[in-house]
Amino acid sequence: MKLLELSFIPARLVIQAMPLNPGSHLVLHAGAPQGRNIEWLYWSIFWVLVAVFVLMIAAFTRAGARSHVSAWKPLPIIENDEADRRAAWAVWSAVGVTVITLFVILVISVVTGKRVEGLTSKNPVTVQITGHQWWWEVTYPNSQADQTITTANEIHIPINTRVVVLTNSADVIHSFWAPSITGKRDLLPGYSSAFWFEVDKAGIYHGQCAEFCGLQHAHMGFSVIAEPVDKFDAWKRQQLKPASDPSDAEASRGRDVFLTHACLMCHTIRGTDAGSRFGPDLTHVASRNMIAAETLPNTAGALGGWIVDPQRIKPGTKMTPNALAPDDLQALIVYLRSLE
Amino acid sequence: MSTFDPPVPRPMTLDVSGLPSVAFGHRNTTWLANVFYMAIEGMMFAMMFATYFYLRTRSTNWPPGHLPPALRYGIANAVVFLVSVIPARWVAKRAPSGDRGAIRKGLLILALFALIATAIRVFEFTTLNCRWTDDAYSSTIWVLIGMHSGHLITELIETLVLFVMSFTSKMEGTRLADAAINSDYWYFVVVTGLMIDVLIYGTTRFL
Amino acid sequence: MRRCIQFGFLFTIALLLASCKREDRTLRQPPPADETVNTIQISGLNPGANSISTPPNSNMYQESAYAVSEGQKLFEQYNCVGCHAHGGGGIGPPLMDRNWIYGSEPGNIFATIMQGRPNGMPSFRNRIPEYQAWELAAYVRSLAGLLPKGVSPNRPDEMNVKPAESSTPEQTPTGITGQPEDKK
Amino acid sequence: MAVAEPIIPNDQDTGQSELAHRLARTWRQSGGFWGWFSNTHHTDIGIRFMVTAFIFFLLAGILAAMMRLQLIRPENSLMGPDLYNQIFTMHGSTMIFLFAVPMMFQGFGVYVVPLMCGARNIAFPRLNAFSYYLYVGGALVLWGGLLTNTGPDVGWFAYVPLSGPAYSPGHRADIWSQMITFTEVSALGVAICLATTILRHRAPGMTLNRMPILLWEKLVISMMVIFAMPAVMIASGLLLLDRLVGTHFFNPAEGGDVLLYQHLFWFFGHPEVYIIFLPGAAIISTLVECFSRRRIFGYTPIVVSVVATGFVGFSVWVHHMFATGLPQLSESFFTAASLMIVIPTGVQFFCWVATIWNGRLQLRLPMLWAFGFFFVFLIGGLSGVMLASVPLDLQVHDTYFVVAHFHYVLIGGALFPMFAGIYFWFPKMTGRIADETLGKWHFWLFFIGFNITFFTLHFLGLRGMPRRVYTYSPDMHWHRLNLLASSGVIFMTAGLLVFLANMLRSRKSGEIAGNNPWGDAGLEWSVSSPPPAYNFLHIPTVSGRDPLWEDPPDQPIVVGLRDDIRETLVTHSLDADPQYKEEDPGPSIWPFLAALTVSATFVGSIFTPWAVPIGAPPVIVTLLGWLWPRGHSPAPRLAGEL
Repeated sequence: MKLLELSFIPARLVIQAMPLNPGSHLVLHAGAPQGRNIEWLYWSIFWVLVAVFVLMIAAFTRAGARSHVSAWKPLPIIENDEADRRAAWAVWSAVGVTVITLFVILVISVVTGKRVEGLTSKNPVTVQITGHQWWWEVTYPNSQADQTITTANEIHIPINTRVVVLTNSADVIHSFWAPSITGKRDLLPGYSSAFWFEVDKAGIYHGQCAEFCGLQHAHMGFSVIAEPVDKFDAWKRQQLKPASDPSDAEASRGRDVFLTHACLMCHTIRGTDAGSRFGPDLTHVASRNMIAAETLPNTAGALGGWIVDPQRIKPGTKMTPNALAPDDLQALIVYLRSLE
Repeated sequence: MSTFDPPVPRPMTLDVSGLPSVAFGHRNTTWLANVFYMAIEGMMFAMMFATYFYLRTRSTNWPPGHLPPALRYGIANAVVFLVSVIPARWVAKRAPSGDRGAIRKGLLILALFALIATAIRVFEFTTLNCRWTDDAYSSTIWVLIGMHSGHLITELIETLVLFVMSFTSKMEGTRLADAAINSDYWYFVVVTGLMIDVLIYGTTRFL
Repeated sequence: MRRCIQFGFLFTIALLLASCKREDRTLRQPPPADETVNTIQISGLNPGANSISTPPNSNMYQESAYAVSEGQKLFEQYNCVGCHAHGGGGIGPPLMDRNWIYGSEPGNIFATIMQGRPNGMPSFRNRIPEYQAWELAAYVRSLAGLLPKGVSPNRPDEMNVKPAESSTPEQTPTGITGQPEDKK
Repeated sequence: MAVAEPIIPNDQDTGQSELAHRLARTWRQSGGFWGWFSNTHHTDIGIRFMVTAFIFFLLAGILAAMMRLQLIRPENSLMGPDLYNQIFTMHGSTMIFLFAVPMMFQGFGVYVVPLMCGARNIAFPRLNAFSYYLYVGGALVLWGGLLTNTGPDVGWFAYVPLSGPAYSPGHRADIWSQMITFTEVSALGVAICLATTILRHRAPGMTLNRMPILLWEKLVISMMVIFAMPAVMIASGLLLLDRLVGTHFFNPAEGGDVLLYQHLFWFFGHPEVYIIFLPGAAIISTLVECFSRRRIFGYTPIVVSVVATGFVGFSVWVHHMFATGLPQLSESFFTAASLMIVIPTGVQFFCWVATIWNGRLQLRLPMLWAFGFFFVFLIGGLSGVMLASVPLDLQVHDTYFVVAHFHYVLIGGALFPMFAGIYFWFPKMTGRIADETLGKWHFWLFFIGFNITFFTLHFLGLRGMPRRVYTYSPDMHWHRLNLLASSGVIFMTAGLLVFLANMLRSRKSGEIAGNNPWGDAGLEWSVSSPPPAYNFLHIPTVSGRDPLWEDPPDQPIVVGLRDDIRETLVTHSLDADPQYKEEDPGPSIWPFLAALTVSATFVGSIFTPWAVPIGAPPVIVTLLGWLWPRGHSPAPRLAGEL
């Protein structure tokens, strides 16, 4: 009985290892039409390959079993032309089947590829994504400068609307990849390219940089937040506003801390003097779920830890440590968390 | 050992004692190795040519913000290269005879040509109208011509070594074949040199 | 064969001894050492060829290619180029030449950055952390060829406006008097 | 020369005859400390290549174990990103450049090919020795770098701009680029030696049509090396120039281009995969034939497949770059080409099945490893079909799925055949057979451990884990799979320890092998184990593809080569007719000295461009010392020869 239980452990491990949380960060549980197409392609090719695998292993096993002799010393050489003629027939059939199989795979792959890459629309949502070491700058460009939204790491999009992503990189090569939506696209310095996607189920889709980009490649996440159009529009309106003025004394002190310390050397808060574009735009930082490129939850504690000692959390990050007095830190956190 | 048949004496033999101990032309193993070597170097040049044309597609003006390299020394060197084929061919033809005096003369003339080409090359560097640190175009031009200069100098040294050797009794047998193979390598240097001339002096004007 | 192993062993030891600070990447900076800050502060405005002694822990910035390269990026990011251009000078004095009004020692440059100087050089105290000032100081020294070649940056991925720091010839720093600096 | 004595065939060479004594004296390698460095005999250099490469395999394996230890749980603090990046770069670079190619191409090639050709030595033995020392130089540079905290940290393909001057300060990436120069020059040198040996030193009668498949594959691989390696030398060379003298090849702001590097690198990088896999396939073809006790089925299709692989291998490089967003037409073309290359590999697999099917399988230890290869490489090949499809590749590219894929391909295609080959030729190298029981323990431990580790990685990739991350968040639910993957390392380590024990033990006390313990057909089995310094008492002639199986008992042997100088026979490239006699240059310290001066120049050029002009004169002097003819008086030339 004990043995039986023991034998379950590996199976249980595998099951536990794969709790299904569709729509977050899985190639095989896509939340978007393109991802589902790829998923279909995956399973189609997968089962073909499983069949090939089984046949090949069966062939090797059968061949080995039928011709196996247990003699130890080298046996004399045999020849059997008749058997070889049959084998030739079998081999050439197998080659034929291989060619046909590969052709089928080529066709379904190219067709799926067309379907995945062929998305276009006259009236898309345009998102400009710029890769930085190690965060994502997200811009919703508009011909009017004051209608342009700049945020970081969290990409809000309306569902059932085609999105065109314009890519660029500020430094090295990064790769934009949200596995539950569609395949990845490299962000190459010196190249501006575009790709399209669409999400039809509301939810938060996680993504991560997929091209090695230096020390903090591991902590370069982002998320795509797909929401109904009205919620998206509301978000957009909110983002277009400059930062709200501090409502109480502590937040006001926090703003002073922000403007008299290292913060303003890198960050922008629209509506204040802080206007440096080197780090993420913090105008509406409190509206984000996560900070530090999806490394920490956007809570007061995590924010404080990040401000004081970011190099412990992301060694090598460009964010500098800030030895603030406890009161100042507290005020700064209150202020930042008021930037809805 | 043997689980096999008992050893059988083998009376039949293939006697090769009458074969020569040196071969010229494509039968020589060093000739074959030299072909492989030229294939490797040729691939390197091909990759640099590809780099040149690839970078061309990334720029609207060509040359980007420079004057094209001045023609004089390029054309002079092209002429030197073309004429130098004559002594190279002559050495290759005379090498199998083992006539050390003739080979010496041929190698000397070939070395002189290589020396003149190297000297002109020094002036070529001064008239490229760019520095390698300027931009990708300039870097490519410099590396192309620099790579070729490396080959030119190698060939010059090799020819001089063979020339010195031709004064000694060592210049016999397979060394004679080496002298002929040296000419093959010179052809390679000439051909790549002319191609680079077309790239540097031609395509910068017409591409 | 035994001698081969002995040779290999000696070779390894030699390598380890030769290993230098050039490749150090100190990602979590040591906390600022208070007394050194104070020393520098006390010395105050100090034009001329008097060098301010450099606290020993700042050597890790002068000797690390990573720190100098970070300094190079900060030089751009904090808009030092706005006044000093890429070392050639403009509103502010050039940094590539041999004239150092306030001294060329890392400690002097650190003090200049942190305290500011008359005629336009702002103070960056409280604006940038100390380690970044040291990194900037190291980079500024590389502009004048005062750092070893292996540590100085090579060309950046930018427009080519000046030779790379690693190919800048080393110069003998002088004060405003034109006399070589005396070093402490 | 004395011709009066009776002619003794090779398979009866006991080293006792007078001819054997004379040949042994003529072909002797000098002893002592410097003698070790002047050795130019291919069996010695081949074994050195193998042993050195295996040492680096173990070192890179230790790095792999460290990585698995770091990833064993989320947010592990065993090492930071700085060290982890160096370690995974070193692991990849070492495995590819210091282990896989030097072991599979250089090691096995240099040892086996001249013996299989029936030659006394490899062509250009000094170039061969030079290549070995240069390879060691490159290896020491790379690992010296890691020991001095200068280990490259930019990934084994060192993409610009991350590896460029702006984002990789210091000399870490320079070390990587210069290591490429070392190892590629080494591989190119050996490629020239092997291709010339195969084309010009085959035994009379061994026409192209009768060449063993292993020789065909080595010839194709040599050609692939010759045409692929220059691309990576240009790539790493341009990178070095960008980093050291300020050129702008990869600087987008000045007309440079970051994709250019990727094209140059992968134009080499994909053929490289076949340069690593084809030697494995060559070993498998040899073993399948030997242990099925019959001629290989489908000699011609296999040879055609290998040649086709050599060609098609050059037209698939872009499938490493699908994610860069290329035009759709070129994507489709490269998908088709990448799928097409499955066909030749498929043909080889089918022919192996057919050979076993109609043979009499003797499942000796090397063949067990061959079966391991079938299983593992098949999985790798099939997941490769998925990667050829652009939409799927865009999903799993640069994830652990790809990591799993190429470990199945490379460990399946190189490491399993390597162990098979080592167990197979171990008797030839040492005169003793490796212990079969220990070998089986080794196999099963390694096989199980390998599959635990690497099969699991497929799932991690599908669950979105990118490669080259030094840590991950517990929220991603990757930790259990990572733990499982890491646990396989224990089995693999145990297997390797058993292997080492087996090698050390069997070398001293294994069963005596005799000339031909497996009853194989290759010419290398007709001489004593280990072979004498002159390889063959008489150069053999052959009349079929499987010389020892089908040659008649009175097959002629070559006589008339001088035994007082190191004379070798050169034959025609196609029909292997004797053409002329060439003298082997013999042992020399100069290749070693040349490698030293070249290494010093290469290393010095990282630190100052002046190293090139300063290093050039010593390099020229050592090359002159190497090539300057000396020694015995000129051999008397035959009348009318000149």
